[in-house]
Amino acid sequence: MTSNASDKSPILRVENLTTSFRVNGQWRSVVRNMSFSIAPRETVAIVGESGSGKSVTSLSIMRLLPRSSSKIEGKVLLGDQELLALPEERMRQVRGNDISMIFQEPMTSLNPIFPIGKQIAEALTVHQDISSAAAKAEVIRLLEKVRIPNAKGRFDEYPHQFSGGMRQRVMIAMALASRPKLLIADEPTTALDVTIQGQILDLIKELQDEEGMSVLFITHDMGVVAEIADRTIVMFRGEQVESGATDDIFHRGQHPYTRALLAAVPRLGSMKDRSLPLRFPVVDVQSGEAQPMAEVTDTVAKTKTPILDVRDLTTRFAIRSGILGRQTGAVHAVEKVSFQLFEGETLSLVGESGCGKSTTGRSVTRLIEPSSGEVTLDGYNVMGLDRTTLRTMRRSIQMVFQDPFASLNPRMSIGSAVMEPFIEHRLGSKSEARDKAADLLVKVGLSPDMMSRYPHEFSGGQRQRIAIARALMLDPKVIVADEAVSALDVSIKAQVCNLLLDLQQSLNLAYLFISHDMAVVERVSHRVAVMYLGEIVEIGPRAAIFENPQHPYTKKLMAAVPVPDPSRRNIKRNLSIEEIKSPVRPTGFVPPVREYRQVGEGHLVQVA
Amino acid sequence: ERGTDGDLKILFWQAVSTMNPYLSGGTKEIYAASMVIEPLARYDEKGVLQPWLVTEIPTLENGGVSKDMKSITWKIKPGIKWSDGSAFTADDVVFTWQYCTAPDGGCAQKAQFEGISSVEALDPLTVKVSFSEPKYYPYGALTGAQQPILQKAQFKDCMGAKAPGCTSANFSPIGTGPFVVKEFKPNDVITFTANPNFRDPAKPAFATATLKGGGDAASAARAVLETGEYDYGWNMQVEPEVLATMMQAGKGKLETAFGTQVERIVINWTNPDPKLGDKRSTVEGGKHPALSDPAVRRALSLAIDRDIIDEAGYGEAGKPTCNIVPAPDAYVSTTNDSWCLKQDIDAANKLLDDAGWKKGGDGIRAKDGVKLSFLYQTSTNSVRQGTQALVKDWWSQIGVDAELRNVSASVFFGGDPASPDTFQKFYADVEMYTNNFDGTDPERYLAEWLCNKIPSPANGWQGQNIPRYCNPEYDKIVNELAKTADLGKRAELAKKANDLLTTEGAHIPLIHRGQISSRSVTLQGVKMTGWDSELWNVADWSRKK
Amino acid sequence: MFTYTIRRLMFAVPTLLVISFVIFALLDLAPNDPLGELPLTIPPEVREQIRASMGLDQPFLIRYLHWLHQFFVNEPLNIFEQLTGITVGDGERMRVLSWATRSPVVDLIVQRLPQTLWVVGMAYVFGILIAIPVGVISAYRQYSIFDQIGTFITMVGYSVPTFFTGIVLIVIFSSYLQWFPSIYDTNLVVNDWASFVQQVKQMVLPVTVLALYNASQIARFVRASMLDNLSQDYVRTARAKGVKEKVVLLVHVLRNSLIPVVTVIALGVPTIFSGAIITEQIFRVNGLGQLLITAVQGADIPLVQTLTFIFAVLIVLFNLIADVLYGILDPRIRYD
Amino acid sequence: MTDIALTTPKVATDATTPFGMFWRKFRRHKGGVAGLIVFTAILLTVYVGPLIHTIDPNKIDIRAKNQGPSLAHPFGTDNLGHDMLAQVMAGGQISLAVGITAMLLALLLGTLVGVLSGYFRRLDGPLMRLTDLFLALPLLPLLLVIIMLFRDTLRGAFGPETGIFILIVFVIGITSWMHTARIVRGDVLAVKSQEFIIAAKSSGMREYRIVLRHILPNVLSSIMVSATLGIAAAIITESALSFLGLGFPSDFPTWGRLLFDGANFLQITPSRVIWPGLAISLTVLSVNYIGDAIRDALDPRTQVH
Ligand SMILES: Nc1ncnc2c1ncn2[C@@H]1O[C@H](COP(=O)(O)OP(=O)(O)OP(=O)(O)O)[C@@H](O)[C@H]1O
Ligand SMILES: Nc1ncnc2c1ncn2[C@@H]1O[C@H](COP(=O)(O)OP(=O)(O)OP(=O)(O)O)[C@@H](O)[C@H]1O
Ligand SMILES: [Mg+2]
Ligand SMILES: [Mg+2]
Repeated sequence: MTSNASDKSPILRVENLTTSFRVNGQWRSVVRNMSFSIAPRETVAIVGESGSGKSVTSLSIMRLLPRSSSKIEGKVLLGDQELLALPEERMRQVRGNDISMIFQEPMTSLNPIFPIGKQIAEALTVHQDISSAAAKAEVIRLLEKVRIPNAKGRFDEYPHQFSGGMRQRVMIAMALASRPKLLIADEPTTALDVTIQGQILDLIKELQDEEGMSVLFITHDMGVVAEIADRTIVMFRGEQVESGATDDIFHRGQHPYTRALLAAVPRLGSMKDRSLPLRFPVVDVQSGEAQPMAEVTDTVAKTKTPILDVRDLTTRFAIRSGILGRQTGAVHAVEKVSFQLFEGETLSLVGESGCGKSTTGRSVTRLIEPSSGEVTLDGYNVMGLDRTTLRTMRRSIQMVFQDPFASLNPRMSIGSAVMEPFIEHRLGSKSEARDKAADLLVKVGLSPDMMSRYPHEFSGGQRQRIAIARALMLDPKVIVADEAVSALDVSIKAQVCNLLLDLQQSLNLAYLFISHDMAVVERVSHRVAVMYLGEIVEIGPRAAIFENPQHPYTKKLMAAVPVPDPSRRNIKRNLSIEEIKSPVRPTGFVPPVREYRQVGEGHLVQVA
Repeated sequence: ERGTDGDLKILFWQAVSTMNPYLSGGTKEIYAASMVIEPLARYDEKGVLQPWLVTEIPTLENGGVSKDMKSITWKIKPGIKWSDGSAFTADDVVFTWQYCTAPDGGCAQKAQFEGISSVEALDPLTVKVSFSEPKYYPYGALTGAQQPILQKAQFKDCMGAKAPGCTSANFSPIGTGPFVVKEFKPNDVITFTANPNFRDPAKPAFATATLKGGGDAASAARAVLETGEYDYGWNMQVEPEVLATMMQAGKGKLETAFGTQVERIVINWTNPDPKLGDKRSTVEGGKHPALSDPAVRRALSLAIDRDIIDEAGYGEAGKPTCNIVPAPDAYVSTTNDSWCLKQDIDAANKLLDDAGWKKGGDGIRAKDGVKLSFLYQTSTNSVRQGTQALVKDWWSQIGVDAELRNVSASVFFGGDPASPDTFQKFYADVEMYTNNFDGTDPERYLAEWLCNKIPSPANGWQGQNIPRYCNPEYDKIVNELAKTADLGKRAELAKKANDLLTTEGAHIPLIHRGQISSRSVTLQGVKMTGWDSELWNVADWSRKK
Repeated sequence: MFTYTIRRLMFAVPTLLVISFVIFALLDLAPNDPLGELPLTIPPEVREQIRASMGLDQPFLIRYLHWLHQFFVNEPLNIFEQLTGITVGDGERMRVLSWATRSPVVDLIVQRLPQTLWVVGMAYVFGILIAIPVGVISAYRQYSIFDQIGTFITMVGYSVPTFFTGIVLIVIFSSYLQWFPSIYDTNLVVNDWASFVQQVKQMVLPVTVLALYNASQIARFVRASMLDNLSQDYVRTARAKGVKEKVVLLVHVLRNSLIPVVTVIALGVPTIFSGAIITEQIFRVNGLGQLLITAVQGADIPLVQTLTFIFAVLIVLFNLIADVLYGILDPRIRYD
Repeated sequence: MTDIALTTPKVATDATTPFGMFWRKFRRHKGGVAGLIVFTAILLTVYVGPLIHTIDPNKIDIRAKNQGPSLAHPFGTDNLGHDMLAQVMAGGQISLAVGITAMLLALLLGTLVGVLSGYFRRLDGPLMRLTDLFLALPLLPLLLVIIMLFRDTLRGAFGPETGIFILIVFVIGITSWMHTARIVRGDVLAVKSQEFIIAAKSSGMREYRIVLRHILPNVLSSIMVSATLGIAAAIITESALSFLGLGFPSDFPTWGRLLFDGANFLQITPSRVIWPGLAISLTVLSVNYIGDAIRDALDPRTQVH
């Protein structure tokens, strides 16, 4: 594989890399014949669907796969060293020294019981003869570089005391500690919300400029790729199907899969002159042909009484301390939130991590007991229900959870999982339940014979659809979709969104759509509410919010969204890196009375 | 010569909890205390009373016992000193009596002082014990290992209710014996040193002694016989072949002595049927439906092979017997030996056939709907369970079924009126245990089978007539015994009473049990006795050179 | 954490009171009797008097309150007096007396503590010391020969009762080889090399028996916990940093794996104080276990009550310690 | 609606019954299969063996006491002349029955308490204190009281054998559930906070169904571990009971008691202790491996091929 940037001798050359795993006694290759190279200061992105072998490729380079059950063939040359032939001890010296790695899961990749300072320092001390004082100074310098505020003070803190974005930055600091020639970053931003993601991308770019290292960036987010990569490699089912300059790939992608991938990328601002939601284009991976998109019709029943009416909903979590466990404060997770949702309408709830989106969704169904407020759902006064009626009420409103894997019992076949609510509410016999479940599974694009399988046997997108099927089993009127698509890769995300839209068309469902992915929100919603520190700061029709944001926080949010356009690469966003504000208030705190200003038809903005 | 033989190591597998035998009547405590404190007179290995702290045994002949049998006068040997150097006087003897009979005291040996009206010191070396009624066997008090003399100076503030609080006195009493307590660890180990003021300057041969407690009999036997770690081990109640194997190591020998212990099966003459409720196993509840038949009782005895029980469980430490008074020789009867000592299954079967007990389809005999199926209980102990198994097997050969049950010893012998499992309550058809009498005189012991000693809810189940046996003729013999002074005559009456019990089948005597202890081959001077503390002559023990 | 601890400690008081009452009631109800071991030759009247002298003739509730007073007021005061030499009141107060030995129960316990701590405690320590490497290697080389044999031995160690292993060891090492004594000398004072050697010798057999048993259980826990942690992402991170394999295993994985194990170990500590009844009996260590079993068999209620109550205190305490330790070792856990 | 599920893992799941599935997975666990074979062999020996080796275990032949293994007595005889093979087989019947039922009872109690206190916050404090209480209770007096209170009633109702069996199972069960309760509680606390429990709640499930269908299956693996250790503990506890005079009557041999009684005869007739000892160990070991295999087989995440 030749590369137009390889006039200088490359840092890393991978030739015919094939990696196999032993599964049930047989070798199965998951990465086949990968060849590419990375030049100094170059950023190469590997994109591809989930499970296509991106992580395995990077782990093979590092030789970090389990030795007994994996086999790596081919050549990996670092300069002129053949890594695959190095003895283990020499390889150990390469790791963390010449090549460093940021792992896909920042949450679990740090050792929970060591202070982060110590963990970063370890990366220094294993490769250099350095005094611990010097190491500490260096670590603090690194922490400052990755913009951890008060680095000195946080040296001895533990990973759990950091937010997700900060942990990711700690990982980066650790990877950079030894000034590697090559940094492998495996989906460092997937699980983060847009503002934090933006900060991290900026940081990597900046450090690359300063330290002059090369980066191998693994992701499935085309927006990120466009923003950061010089060259892009597309992987599909274990094979490298296309590679080239990012620009070429984006505009002149050859392989059908590349095109399918790009077609599925939502672009912020692409909905400029539409008022209704829009389906994602569906591209056939074999041919690369996009199928025509069916337009959606207006389903919103504005004239009827709203199906869900929330007034002044407030949820606080008490913070107790002292000998008698007296309450000393509270997390004001949801504060005086009011909104209405009509049949057939999608209201999106957006906002940064921890602003109270999930809590709002759960408070509405009393999965979390709200502190005050009024909720009327399908005619029920939710706050006044007893246990039995509450159970019946919950038939009208169903949830799709943020993490579909976690929300499915790993020991229950998906058939029973889907059938369960139906049987529990005695809506029919077991065979009726089976028929209905089979029917719904077909509706969400799965086949009924999958019913005997278990959750782990499905891909992320399939699981999300199972969760949707389960939610539909009770013929609900409202579905709360809590980050239902955030963790999915683009093509699956598109599938699920299309499915939601189809269901809305046919069943006239109302969605409370919780997400931090602004591009998706733009496509699927009728109206949008922006939350900040437990309050709704701006609410209005989608077009109004996206095209005419009024509140400063809404504006900031819009600015942080990555744009899948390679030409806009290297433009810094200059986001402020301030800490996320805390919604914790002392006891006796009286929240200020908020005023809202009407900007346009149904468009309200909080005035401070 | 005193103190030249080093350390004497004694092992008791039941640990000693106190050194004051008046506060705990346990055998192990009495034995341990006998190394330190001594009685006026004690029994030798033949069961003969020997003067110990006195010059001679008082008798009618030497005038020590008064003609009317209402007093006995002891003359103390001059020159005896307590281990603290003070003189041993008649006052101490008087004090010992006062100590045990003080109100609220809970003295375990009180029964021995029964019938004593006063104990006086006539002079520092003469003590007179007076009885309220004529006492035809006047040697019970202040003799034998159970009633050693305590020092008045040490215990004078420990009378009555205060007795338990005097911990240091109870743990290291000052005595006249060959050893002095150096350190007492209750329920664990006692260390002794030789008494510097002991009356015989050449004794004891050992400078120190250690008495370790705890564990089980088999491992205690091992420590003496096989590993040779200890010099003397008390009570080796272990299967004979196990002992024989251990002896092959050549490190130790067994010592046996016979006292008055008899292992017996007691037969319930009353009905233990649970349906009777409160009347269960009481005279009011009525007679036992099957065991009230003398033929059945006799057949049960005939079916048993005592030799095999002996061989399997007792070995040297047991002899088959058909008596409930197995010793001393003068009291031993042979009347029942002819039919009872030898197993005779055929005779037993015939007896039952003749009495109308017919075998049913399951091989169990029955008559009028009453089955010969008995609940057979005993305390938990591997030898007893072995015996149970053997007996059950033999009984099955005569068409008698037995359901076995074993009860924890502390419950079985505990006498808690709330528990259904005590041997006194006897909520079973037959039960097995050992009993004996102190000293050599069986009078009080034979009185246990009197009609008025039957346990019942009225007396809190405390009566000692366990079989609920009641025979006016027997009562007459025993009453006569209490009024007889002549030793020959006494023996005659005791034998008669003994024979009656076995013949009538109040119980089935099985084994005359001896005590069996082990000693190192290097230890000499041990004279085992079944009548007193096994350590009675520990002053004479020495190490073989 | 501190307030949490204080709060738990405060709740412990009523809990322990209830426990003490239940224990007392249970002991009272139990059918065994303090006079059960006396010779049958002692007649019933005398037995009645002995019972009265123990206070057994008083009503149940009075006896319980009596014990409470003796244990919670008199004994602490007594300890206070002994430590400071100051006499409180007239200094005359009834301590908790054992019925069998007629001596203060607390003194008995103090006397027994050393040998129990030495033997049972040591066995616990050795058990842990054996269990951790065995567990670690079994997990690191899962399904290897070492793991299989380790599993086998630990299961056998768990399933063969100590009364059997004890006798086997005595027959081999005391009778046949004569290397170690079969009887523990509680009077031995270690003051020179020879006595130290002797102490070690007499501890070898009982400690081996118990350590084997303890190690069996703990090793299972270590192995399971190591297996959980070996597959965690942070292990890969450590390797990616270039950390040596030994350090990865012993610092990163082991430290994390030990968190649940440490709490299991802490929860097991009270059992040290309850002694090892069977092993103590076989080797005549005569520690707290032997004290308890003789007391139970002899129905020595004050002794059993006091011992079990102290044991209950330890259980409640170590339960708390385990929870607190968890919080300290695992920085993620916060109780407030 | 199109499905471009690219990553659907290929799994060999034909429409087999759940049990067939379970069995297929179980068979793949070598240790489990070995354990099952050994355990079945033990069961067969214990229950079918007496039909072949027909000597009555309580038959006494005092003249043939303390014999080594021979054709007539393959395991030798004891000091009363009982045939040891017959005794080991008869003892196995009781020990296995007691071990398994007592373990089940302890498991039931422990799981119940553990689940309740883990799942319902309000019950947690009281139930854990109850656990403390049971841990602190002196076992022996407790046993004495239970036996005093219930033995005669049970004997009257079920006859001497079944009565004592029920009593012993009850006694062992009630005194050994605490460990399981603690472990299960810890696991429930962890499982409870997972999202699928909230998901179940949000679909209007009743609490007890959530506990039964969602919590219990997910704490199964620690319950399995408790179960395997529980059998061993129960068999040994039973022997301690007989030793204290609280167990079966002495003419009911059990493995634990055979081992205990034989311990002193170690040097005379070693076969007397080897066999019961081996039987206990093998049972525990095989049950342990079977437990491992069941746990793996019940976990849908392990793969079949
Ligand atoms: N240790 C392993 N043993 C067996 N198979 C494995 C192992 N690790 C990964 N695989 C398989 O290899 C394939 C590629 O996995 P990989 O983690 O590289 O995917 P990815 O492209 O990084 O996907 P994602 O975007 O979801 O992270 C998958 O099918 C996965 O199931
Ligand atoms: N059970 C709880 N106890 C105490 N605080 C809670 C609890 N659940 C949530 N919170 C707090 O309430 C606030 C809102 O949380 P919520 O889960 O609603 O955020 P979110 O907007 O859904 O964020 P994300 O995008 O990360 O999911 C956060 O500060 C969180 O720490
Ligand atoms: Mg990956
Ligand atoms: Mg959320």
